[in-house]
Formats: sequence, structure tokens, C-alpha cells
Amino acid sequence: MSRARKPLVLEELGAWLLGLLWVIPLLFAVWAAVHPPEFAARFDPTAPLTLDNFAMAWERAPFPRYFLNTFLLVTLILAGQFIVCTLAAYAFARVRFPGADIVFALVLIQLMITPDVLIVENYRSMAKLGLLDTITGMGLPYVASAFGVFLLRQAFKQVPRELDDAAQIEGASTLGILWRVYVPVARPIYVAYGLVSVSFHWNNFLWPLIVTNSVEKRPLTVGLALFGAAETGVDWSTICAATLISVAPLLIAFLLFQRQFVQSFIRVGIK
Amino acid sequence: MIGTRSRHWVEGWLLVLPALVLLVAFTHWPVIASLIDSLNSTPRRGAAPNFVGLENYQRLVADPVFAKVMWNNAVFAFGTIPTSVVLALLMAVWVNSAIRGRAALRLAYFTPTILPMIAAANIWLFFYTPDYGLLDQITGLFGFGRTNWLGNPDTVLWCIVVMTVWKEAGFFMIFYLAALQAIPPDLTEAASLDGTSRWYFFRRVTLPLIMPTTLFVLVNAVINSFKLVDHIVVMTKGGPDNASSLILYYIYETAFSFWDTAYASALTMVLLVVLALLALVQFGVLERRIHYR
Amino acid sequence: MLRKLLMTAVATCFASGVASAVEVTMYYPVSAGGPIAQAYESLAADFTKANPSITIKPVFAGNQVDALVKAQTAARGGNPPAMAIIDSTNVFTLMEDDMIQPISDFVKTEDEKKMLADIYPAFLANSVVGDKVWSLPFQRSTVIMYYNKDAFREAGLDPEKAPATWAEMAAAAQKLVKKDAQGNTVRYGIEIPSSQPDFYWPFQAMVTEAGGTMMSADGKKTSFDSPEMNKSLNYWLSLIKSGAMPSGITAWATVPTNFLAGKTGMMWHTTGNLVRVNKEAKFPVGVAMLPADVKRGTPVGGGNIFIFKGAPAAEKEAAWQFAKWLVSPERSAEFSAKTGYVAVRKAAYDVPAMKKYVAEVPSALVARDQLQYAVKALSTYDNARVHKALMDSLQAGLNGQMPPDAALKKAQADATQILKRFQ
Amino acid sequence: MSSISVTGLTKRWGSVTALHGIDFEARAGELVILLGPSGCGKSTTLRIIAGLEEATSGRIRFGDRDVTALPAAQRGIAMVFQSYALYPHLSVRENIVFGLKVRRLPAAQRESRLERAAEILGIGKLLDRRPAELSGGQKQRVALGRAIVAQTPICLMDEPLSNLDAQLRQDMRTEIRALQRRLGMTMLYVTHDQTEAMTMADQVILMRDGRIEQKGRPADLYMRPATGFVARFVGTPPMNLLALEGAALTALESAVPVLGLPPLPRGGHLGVRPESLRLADAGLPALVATVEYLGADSIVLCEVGGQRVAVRVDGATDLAPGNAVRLAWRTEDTHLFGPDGTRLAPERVEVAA
Repeated sequence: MSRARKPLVLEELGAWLLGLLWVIPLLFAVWAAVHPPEFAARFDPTAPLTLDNFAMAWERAPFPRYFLNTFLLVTLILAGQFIVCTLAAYAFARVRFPGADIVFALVLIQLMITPDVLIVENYRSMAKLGLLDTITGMGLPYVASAFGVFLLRQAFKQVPRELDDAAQIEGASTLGILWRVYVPVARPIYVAYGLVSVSFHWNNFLWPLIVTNSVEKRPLTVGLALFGAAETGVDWSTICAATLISVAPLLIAFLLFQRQFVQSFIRVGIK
Repeated sequence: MIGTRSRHWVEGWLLVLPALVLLVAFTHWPVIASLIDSLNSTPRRGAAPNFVGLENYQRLVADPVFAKVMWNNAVFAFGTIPTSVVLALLMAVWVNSAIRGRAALRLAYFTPTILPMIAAANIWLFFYTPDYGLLDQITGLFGFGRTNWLGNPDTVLWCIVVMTVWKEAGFFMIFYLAALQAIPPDLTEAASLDGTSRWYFFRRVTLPLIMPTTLFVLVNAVINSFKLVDHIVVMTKGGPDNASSLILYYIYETAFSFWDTAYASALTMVLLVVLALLALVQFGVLERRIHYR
Repeated sequence: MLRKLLMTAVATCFASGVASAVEVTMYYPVSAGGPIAQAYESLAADFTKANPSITIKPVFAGNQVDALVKAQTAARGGNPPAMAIIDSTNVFTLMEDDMIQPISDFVKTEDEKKMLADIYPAFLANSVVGDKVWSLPFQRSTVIMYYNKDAFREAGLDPEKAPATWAEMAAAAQKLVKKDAQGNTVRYGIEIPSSQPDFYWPFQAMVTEAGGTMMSADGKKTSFDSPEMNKSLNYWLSLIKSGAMPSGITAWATVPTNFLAGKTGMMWHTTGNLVRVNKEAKFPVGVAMLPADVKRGTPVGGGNIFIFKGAPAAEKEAAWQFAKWLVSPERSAEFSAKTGYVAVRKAAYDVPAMKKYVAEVPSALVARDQLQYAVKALSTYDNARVHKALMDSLQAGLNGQMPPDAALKKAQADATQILKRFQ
Repeated sequence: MSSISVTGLTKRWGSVTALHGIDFEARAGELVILLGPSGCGKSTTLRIIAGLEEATSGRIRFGDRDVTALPAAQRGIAMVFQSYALYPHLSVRENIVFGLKVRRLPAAQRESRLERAAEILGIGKLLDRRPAELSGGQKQRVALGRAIVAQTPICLMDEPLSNLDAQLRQDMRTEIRALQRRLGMTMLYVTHDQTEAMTMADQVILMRDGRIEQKGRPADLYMRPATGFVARFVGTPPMNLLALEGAALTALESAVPVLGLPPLPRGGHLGVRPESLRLADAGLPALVATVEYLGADSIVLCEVGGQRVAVRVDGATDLAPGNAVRLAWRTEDTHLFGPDGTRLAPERVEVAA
């Protein structure tokens, strides 16, 4: 980009200082995790490296199980969101039906009042539905995402109507058109939304904490919080190691697909 | 024979039905149920809930903890938001310029965003630990003694604020980055022909152009400040003496530690009203000016 | 189709093979360092080995409060664990919510009655309400004082003689303080945890030593504004003001870490940390009873076994079997030796393995011997809320946001308000 | 082959009526063009026939099949859209066979149809490209290919050439017409371009404000426009329509004897095509306003009693603005329209004379 301006040296310094500040906590965690506990807070360059902390963390909590649970949770939510939001978004974008405006307004309410703040009543509902301590119970409130509906509706509205007409004439059913025309055309939006949704639900904590009771259902975040529960007297090195284990998949994915992540967040954010 | 129009009619409803059912079940109904529950007493052993009118709300008005968490939330919001927005703008401007190591910087700024709040909280908890934590080590270099960052009601909320700024600034940076990249280059070129100073250009052209982004970011930041309490659970549990408790954490505590669901519902209603007001701001004032629709 | 059939067949075979198997889910908390989780895992495995028809599934549920919340959440969701180890003070809350089945309901045989009689009475104090025993003590503790003998020597104190009174402790703590050239404290004299949700516990120890009580036996009244409470809070504050104890809130978990790192000469903590502290300390550790003011004293603490009413009868029965097995002299001795928690049975200390253990680690007996001075832990109706009301005020008092007596008055007023509906 | 018959077609959107009872018939194998300015209802008519919109009332028959209530998919038609409506995520090949796949046609048949269409249209080399990699003309061909492989008896076209440049448009006109004949389709073709209508159609249906203004062979519309609107819409430059009032009327009436004009309906219009006018020694007096030189001919814009009249003359002309000329034309080239805009039948004109 030739037109990008050159910053002043002072600015450059400021930018780098801020960058450093921003990575320090992570580097600090890495330091603590790869050195013996007695060096957790002593920055001695000669400190021996070790993976013991990781081994210890791995041993003390069922991380594979947590990973699996988080993976299942995220997959369930994402699949559900794709299906439910796609259907609704298509109806709002392309089908005229009485009450559409009211229903759409009802959907938009959830942009503000997300399930995160309705923990008390949703817990009660899940209890009635017998869905406590299930992956489904953890994921269900997030499946009908107003954000997803809104985003996909915008994307679908930009699909030329004539594509829809053409497919109709060629004999495709409504769902057929949706699947063969709208979904593929809106693919970049799906990718972007998917990344954002996965990041969000991979990291979600409070609701899973409330809903889950057992190790079999506990996602990573809840497992990690329990692991770090201060009373247990687990040392910082191990906690840092456990923390790094938990964030590793997402972090690695982020480092590998940095561009896509950033682009996705931009794309989804500004729609 | 069913005509095309009526097919669409039914189809439209069928298509939105799954979403609508889920939304009603997990968003609309809970809102109504919260209202109902907040007007009743908490059901206890053998005692069904009974209508108590506004009693729960009266309790709320008289509850010093409630006042405290609302105040904390306000402090938290006003502490995090301006700082993170300004930092985000700075970051975006830098990352959008021809700075050396731009990609690395962008990575550094953005990384906290994708970490789980829980993980970030764990790391920062260590950071803040008296004696061992990095913070104490650094202040120690300057001859300051041990500071009980999270154990002191005067510092604890600010510690949370700093951590939240760290976590969120990179997220907001993304929006600014998008906005900056959308500024037509001919404006910059025209300005450079005019010999406009950079600061003047930034103030008179860039800033107004990214105003919608700023408003969008602001509203989102405010909403987030009411919705996110993961770090409170891990770092302080609201303590000491509720000095770092926020409204949602208080709801969580009331509902799931004290099992006073009626009171928790009244608290929820307050939170809902706050969010609804924010929604009005966003949809009423901002919608026309930003990216919605 | 074929596959489905095959799977059904396999499933049927499998089911019939273990038709009598019962799985018992048990939540347990960890609120002290050391191999507590491992201890439960191995006990569960051993039990199943001995009783193949019963599988025990121990579930780590966080700290004491987390474990309670998890159990309550599950019970309210209609799917309670058959048993849970929960802080014994929650008995009123769980009773009121009709979640638990009294242990008395299961006690039928003479052996079972003898078992109850063999449990240290102090540990049963929090279990008995009315004429029923509601929970079975197991993961029990008292507050004890750990001290760093090297630091004692360095400060010119007798490492073999722990301070026995408040005054002695304050003086010793003062001597133990070490400062660097800049005048920053590098070693405190004493640390006592003051973070929620455990803070009430060491505080109650002081109140007991001052000769006071915190609540009525029926759990419906508190006396947070009593003179003894005032005296205790003031003593605590005096330790801070003298610079012997760090100011602000000192986290429960940080205290042992600081002690092990030599950053404090003494600490008050649960006996549940004994094994970890003995293992990890790089200096000789002294363990002593808490010092006396007008008398010695400590609340008992830790988790009891609760059996949840809502679980299927077979699971409850199996849970009872496991509970009895845990509380057997051998097993409670084993658990004690592995963790530092006090074995709840008198007979446990006659088990040969235990005798050998205490011979090696005499400090393991301190907590048990202290039981004679022990009182039941602060336990009321709406327990979590009362605990929080007290600790919020105590923290406000410690942090200097309120004068001590005002803080305690507020605590008492809040508690009275909370308990109003039970009068 | 299948005919199309439309009777009493109306369409209302709320209180707005878009179509007021449209009736017409396209015989099997005919190319019928729906012509009219934008907003006249031609596209709506086409979409209703396609089944993409529902009529408020009226019937549509394909051959002896009443398709009024059928969804688009079941009507057995092909359609080409103005924007070509190519699926951006599919290759040319996949675009063309999309409908065949949806209808579960066996792969072998799909392949043979695709091959044939590609051959007819000469797009064999483009099959693996994406629409984004095609030029406008190529996209147009792909869209046609999609219509061809459907092998439906009826093909609907919605302004298929309007996005092409002039040269290409001309070529495609011929090509589409040839294709339609070759495949024997009944084609309904919507355009706002009268040239397309004149050059391609068997039958033109000229619409205005939701009504049919006139239908007939292109020559009919040109020779005997039913209304002043038709007269101006068909032919370039459009027919001169002189309002029969004021100075122009006086001038015309003075020229009646010279030109042998029928009696003039006051308040109506007299129409005469630019190509019918010639400069003469005697006739209607006019003043030259401007001259547009087009190469093969020139358009001389004159003024008659304050109204503009275009005259087409062969080649170049040395007339200059301000010159006084006289205009003459044959009596039979005179079109008269009443005050309501409808044609006054020549019979009546003659009788009146």
C-alpha cells in the first residue's frame, strides 16, 4: 500500500510499546508454564525449561474430555445456528408473509437481550425440560441467534432476486433454492459468522457453568475455572500451563488463519 | 387449489418457526417470567410463590449491595469504555499506517480478543498476585512494596478495568480498522495536495468519517459491560465486600448461591430495562447513521 | 438394519451382564492443596473393587461453595447426585429446601449405631438438628497454626514452643517481621486468610477463643455484634496495624503459598493442607493448636457426606454403603494420612497404619487433639447469605471502610433481616 | 410446441393496479414481444406467466393446459433474465445443467444436452469458467444455453439484451430469432426497445400503464398505430405529432388544399413520420431549427407554428437554421388522432373528406 502514511518515530515507539504491553501477560503465562514452579515469578534467563507443568495439568484434569465437550458444544450450536438462522433469514429476506415485520422485531430483541442475562429463567426452563447437565441444554438458548438471522438476512438480500426466480423456474423447491443458491452465494458470510460464533462459544462461561454438573458435560472454560479455583492450592505454573492448553486450539487456529479471522470479525462486525 | 401467494404465506411462517419457537422459549418467555417472578415471593419448601406486588423492588431500593453493584457497573463502564475506544483508535491508526512490523503489531493487539475471558482472568490473576505477580515485581523495581491489588476495595475494580481494556481494545480496533480502510484514498490525496497537516486532517476528516463506528463501538462496549462477568467469577467473586461485584454477578449469586429467585428476577428486570434503554439508543439514534439495514 | 439389530443385541447382553450395577455420583470439593482428588479417585476405585455391583463416580465440583451450588443446581433440576461432600454448615439450607435425606433414616443395625457413636462429637455437632443426624462427617478439619521453625530460630524464638496465647502470638508475629533495605516487608509474622467464602472460619476460631459464639443452636439467630466478636476483629486489626500481617484481603489459597515461600512466619489454615505443607516445605514446619485468648478454640470445618433425597432409592442405598465404607476406621485413617484431614472416627487412630503414620508425623495429631476445644462451625438457615453478610462486613472492617463495631452491627442487622422469615 | 393464452389478467398491489385485464394469445412457435416503456406492466405480465408472481385474477393457458395455479417449477418453461441470473458460485457447465440436475435428469442425458447447447452457442471453451470470468455477451450465451437445455416448449425472455452494447445487441437479436425458429419454441419476449420488437417479433404487444395499447404484427403497429402513443413509440425518430391547435393548426389548415389533407379533428393530433416528409416547393411552411447529420441521412428539425417537426432527408443537406422551407407528404401517410389520442380510422377520414 503505497498510500499508507509513514508514522513518526515517536509514534512507532508508542505502537511498539503498546504492542509489548499487550503481549506481556501472555508471555508471562508462557514463561510460568515452561519453567519449574520456583521460577514462575523469577525471570532468570538461566532457568531450566520443562514441560512438567503441562504434564501435571494434563494429568490433574480430564482435558481431553473437556476438549471433546467444548467441541461438541460448539459444533451443536454452530450447526443449529446455521440451520435455524438460514431458514428464518431466508423468510425475512425473500418471503412475504403477514406478520413478518412483527416477527422480525421480536427477533431483533435478542440482539440486546441475549441469553447471557436470562440465566435465572433459562435455568428453570432447562430444569423443566430435563436438559440440565446436557450439551443440548448448554447450546439451545444460543441456537436461534438474532445476530445470525440478521447477518444472513443482509447477505440473502444481496443475492439477486433473479437467481431465485431462475432456480424456481428450473424446478427447485424453496429449500432447494435455499440450499443450492442462497447458501453457496453467501458462503463468505457463513465462514465469517462461523468463526465469530465459534470464538464466542468456545469462550463462553457463565451459562455452561450454571447448566453443567458433571465432568462428562463440562466444557473447557468451566473445567479451567474449576482447575484454577484458588482454594485448591494448585501452583501458578500448573494453572498457566492449563490455561495455555485450553486456549491452544483457538490460538493456533488464529495464528494460522489470522487474516481470515480478522477479515471475518470485520465483515461480521460492520454488517 | 392453493395459489402461489398462500403457499408463500405458509412457507414464510414455517421457515421462521424454528427460530421463533427457540426465541420465544429462551428470550421472550424468560423476560415475561422474570417479570412475573419478580412480583411474587421465592417459592420455599411447602410454600408456593405468592403475589407480593412490588415488595422485591422495594427490597432492591433498600439494598445497599444493589446500589453498590450498580455504581460498580457504572464505574466499570466509564473506566473501560473511553480508554479502550481511544486505544483501539490509536491501534487502528498505527496498524493502518506504514509502520514497521505491522502484521506483528496487529497480531499483538488482537490476540487477547480470541482468548476466553476465563483464561485471560487466570493469567491476570497471577499478574496481580501480591509478591509473585508481575505487577508487584515491576513496582518492586521502583522500590514500592507489596500491593494487594485484588484484596483492596480501592484498587480491585480498577484492576478489573485494566484487564478488560486489555481484552477488548483489540476487538474494537478491528472496527476502526475497517472504517479507516473505507475512507476514500482521494480524500487523503486531496488533503496532501492542499498541504493539510496530519493532525488537522485527522480531526476534521478522519474523525467525523469514523464517527458512526465510534457510536457503534460505544454502544457495544456498554452492552458488554453489563453482560460479561466471567472474570469476576474467577478473579474476585465480587469481593472484597462487593467492591468488584457487577449487576449480572449479583444476579448469579442471588439466584445460584442464595436461591432467592424472586429477588434475582427483580434484579434481572433492572438489567433488562437498562439493556432496553441501550437498545433504544442504538436503534433510535444510531440505526440511520450506521451499518444496520 | 442388520447393524441396528446387532447393536441392540450387544446392548442387551451388556445390560443383562451388569443388571445389578448401580452407579453413584458423588460431588466433592477441594479447598486445600494436595492430593485430595487422587484420594477420592482411589477410594472410589477400591470400593468398587470390593463391591463390584456399585460404581462410584466422584465429580470434582470446585471449592466448598461451588460444590454446594452444583449439588443444589442438580437437585433443583431434578437430577441430584446420590451423595455429595458439602460443607457441613449448609445443613439448614439443604433441610429447608427438602433436598437431603437424614442419615438417621439409613442407620438401622447396631453396627451402624456404634459407628455413629464412635465419631468425634465435635464433628457431629453440625450434623445433628432436632433428633436427627442429617449428614455423615468425613472430610473434616479444624483450623491449626503452622509455623516456620527456621524463621522462629532466626527471630530468636523457640522453634519448639509455639505461641499459646493471643499476646504471645502477636509478640512472636512482630518479631518474625523482616524488612528489606527499602523498608518493604519481605516476611510477615502471620497470615490468616480473609477471602470469601472461607473467611468466617478462621474468624470464628478467634471468636471462640475470645469465649464467644456466633449463632444459636437452631440456626435462626446470630450474635455478630457481641463483645467477643468486637474483640476478635480488633485483635485481627491490631495484627495488621502492627505490620505483622499484610493489609487488605489475603486470599485463602495465597496463604499456604506464601507460607511455603517463607513470606510469612506463621499461618492459620486448615489441617487439610497438612500433607501438602509437610511435603512441599523446604524448612522444618511446626504445627500447633491455635492460641488461646480466654480459652483455646476452633470451629470444626470441612465437608460432610449428604445423601440427596431425590436420587433413586437404589442409588441412595448404594451411597449409604459407600459412605459407611468411607467412614470405616481403615478408610478414614487412609484419607487422613493422604490429605491431613482429621479422621472422624476415634477407632481410626487405633488402625496400625495410622499409628505408624502419626508416629512419623506427630503433627497429624494436633488437629485431632484440638477437637476437645472445637465448636460447630457457623451454620444458619439461608447459610450462604448469612455467611456472605458477615464476611462482607468483616472485610469492610478489615479494609478500614467501617469502624469495627459499625461493621459488626451492620453484619448483625443484615443477618437478622435475612433470618427474619425463619423466626 | 405450445401456445400461450392469457385472458383477463389483472394484478393489484394493494390499492395500485398494475395490470388492467390483459388478453392476448401467442400461437405455438411464435415470437411475441411485450413492448412498452418501463412501468407499463410488461415485466409483471411476464413474471405472472412464468409463475413468479400471482395474478389477482385472470387465466393463463399453455396449449390446453390451465397453468394459472401452478408454481413456476411445474409450468414447464425456460426463462432468460435481464441480468442473466447466472449462479456465481457455479461454473458455466454447472449453471447450464442446474435445472436438469434439480429435475434429476440422468447424467448421460444432461451431458448430451449440454454438448448440444454448447455447440449451438459456441461456448464449448467456456464451460469450466465461473460467471465472473465471462464477458457480457458470453454470459448472455450461457443464459441462453440454460434455456436451451431445458427443452421446454415455451421460453420467456425478460429484456435479455438490455445489458449488452449496441453492436452485440444487434448480433444477438438475429441469433435469438434464429434459435427460436430452429428450436421451434414459443417465445414471449419483453423489451422496451422498439427496434428489437420491430426486427424480431411475429407479434408485438405494446403496453402502457397496465393496458394493451395495441397488438399486431410489427408492420401493423408501424403503419396503423392505434394511438398517438403507439405512433410515437414505434419507429425512429418517432412520428411527428402536431397538436391541432393554435398557430400550427392555422398553418396546417392553410396547407390542406395543397396537401390534400382530410378534415382535421380540432384538439386532436396530426401525425406524419419523418421519413414520410419531404421538402417541397409547396406545402406546410416551416422554419429550420437545427440539422442533425447522420451520414446516410439527416434529420432536419423544423418548427411549425411553435411545434417541432422532424424531417428525414437523404444524405447531407445545405439547409441552415433559420431557412424557410415547405413540407409535403402523401395523403395516405397522414395519421389522425382524436382528442382522446385514438386513431381516427382512415375510412372515417376519407368519408369526412
